Amino acid sequence: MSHFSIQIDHQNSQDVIRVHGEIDLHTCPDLHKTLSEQLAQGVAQFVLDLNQVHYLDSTGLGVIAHAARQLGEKQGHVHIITTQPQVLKIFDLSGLTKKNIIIHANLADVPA
Amino acid sequence: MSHFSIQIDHQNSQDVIRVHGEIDLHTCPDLHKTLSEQLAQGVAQFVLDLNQVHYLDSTGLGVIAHAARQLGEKQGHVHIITTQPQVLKIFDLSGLTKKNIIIHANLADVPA
Amino acid sequence: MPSPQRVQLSIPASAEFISVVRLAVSGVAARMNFTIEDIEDIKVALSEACTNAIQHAYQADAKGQIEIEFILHDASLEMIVQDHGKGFNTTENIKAEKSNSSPEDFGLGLGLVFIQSLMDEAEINSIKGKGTTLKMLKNLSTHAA
Amino acid sequence: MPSPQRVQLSIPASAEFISVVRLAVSGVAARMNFTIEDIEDIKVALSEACTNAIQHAYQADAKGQIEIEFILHDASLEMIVQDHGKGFNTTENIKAEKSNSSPEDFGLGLGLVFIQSLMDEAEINSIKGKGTTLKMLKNLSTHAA
Ligand SMILES: Nc1ncnc2c1ncn2[C@@H]1O[C@H](COP(=O)(O)OP(=O)(O)O)[C@@H](O)[C@H]1O
Ligand SMILES: Nc1ncnc2c1ncn2[C@@H]1O[C@H](COP(=O)(O)OP(=O)(O)O)[C@@H](O)[C@H]1O
Repeated sequence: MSHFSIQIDHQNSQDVIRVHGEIDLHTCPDLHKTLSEQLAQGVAQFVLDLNQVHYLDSTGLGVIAHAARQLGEKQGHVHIITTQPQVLKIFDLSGLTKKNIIIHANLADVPA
Repeated sequence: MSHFSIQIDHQNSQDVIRVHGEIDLHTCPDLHKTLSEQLAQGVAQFVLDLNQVHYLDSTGLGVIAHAARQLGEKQGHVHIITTQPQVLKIFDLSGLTKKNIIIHANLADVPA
Repeated sequence: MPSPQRVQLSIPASAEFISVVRLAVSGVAARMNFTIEDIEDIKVALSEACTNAIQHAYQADAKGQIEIEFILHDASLEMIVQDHGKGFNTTENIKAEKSNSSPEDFGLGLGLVFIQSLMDEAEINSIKGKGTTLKMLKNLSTHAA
Repeated sequence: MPSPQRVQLSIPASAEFISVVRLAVSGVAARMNFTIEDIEDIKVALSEACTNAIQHAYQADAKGQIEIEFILHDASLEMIVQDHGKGFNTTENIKAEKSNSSPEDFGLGLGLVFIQSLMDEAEINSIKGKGTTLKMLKNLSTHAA
């Protein structure tokens, strides 16, 4: 079975948070912990690579939206990198991308 | 979900039967049909590529053993190509490889 | 007319079993020849229903089971998710209830919205103190679609 | 001592549902941190048990359900497979019964052999006319092993 893991890579002079596996009620606390730690370190924006995430539902969205709200207080953005159809569809349905959550196909498209 | 399919390729001057998917009670009738057709055409040996088979149990073994028995009447062999641990273990447990069923890691190892 | 085939699943109301439910339903839906996109939609809707039962139905200390039933109709998959938890008033404004929620609750109130938009039919029945039953239906898209 | 968690699954006694059972148990076993090899063994043993219920328990025209229960112990996974079919005499020489089988039956009599060699414990109870219950246990291998 695919195990869930989160890894932080320093790339293009910023931290890229790479999630691997399915984000649901069981695994979203791990994502929450990672994002909270980054927030505590005072990062100005999040880069979240979800290309290896094949499943996302409202629980994972809740964690991402919560972090986005906190970043929003300092005009920060959450950049999501994914081309996964299921993940794109969920973000689309949620309407969250109207706020400070931006979806990109490639890491190169994320502003530094 | 992985779909089940069988494909016959002509390679190294013989027919190679390539199975893709899980061989169980539900899918083994398809394998039986293919092997019966080959037997009806009078082939002298079977080359069965199971490298894309990730699951095999006694139902699939039964079909292969049945065909091997018929080939055995004319001194023919069943050559199985696989490096899949689960498939190797099942053949090993069955004791069938003591008869005219031979396992190979590569197609190149099969005598023409 | 033969009655439709049924698959039943019962899991503890605990987050680690939602992935088991997704695996099972992906097998059922694949056998019915749903498209990959439809299978993904079905997995989300069913996960949302289980998530609600786990998060809202039971007290943290009294976890019960969640019963899931799949009814394989000729042209649709019916899914029924049932808990024996506290139930809720489905006619109340659910959003209003959300405003009192603790800041540590990340629920966006999207679960039922997703179920409604991803499924062809969804119906919720809840009795306070008895539990909640959610019925969902996903139609097999015809080849013309 | 909390009672162990249970997952229950009920499928029609029909070949296309065995893969659904394998998907479900692979999820349960992965959550228990069984090794990949153990998960494969569990899938085979459980499939053999379901195959027997489908092939031997029910008449072709009167297909019932197969009930599967997973009991998640701390150090082992218990699996119970139950059918309500014709049952059989487990003390009779099973091989002898095989000799009358039709040439179109490819059963090698390996199903129960595989179950016994892949599981740590296996126990079969069958009552003629009532059905068969197979209990299997797979231990979590300790890290020292
Ligand atoms: N099975 C259930 N048992 C009790 N209450 C429920 C159940 N399902 C939904 N609810 C109630 O309906 C509300 C809305 O659910 P939902 O749309 O999934 O959003 P969220 O879970 O994010 O709050 C929940 O907050 C809860 O009050
Ligand atoms: N659930 C069952 N209901 C009735 N008979 C069974 C059941 N399971 C096993 N049997 C009997 O036990 C025999 C041996 O089973 P098995 O070892 O799996 O080999 P095979 O299925 O290849 O015959 C079967 O042929 C059948 O007669």
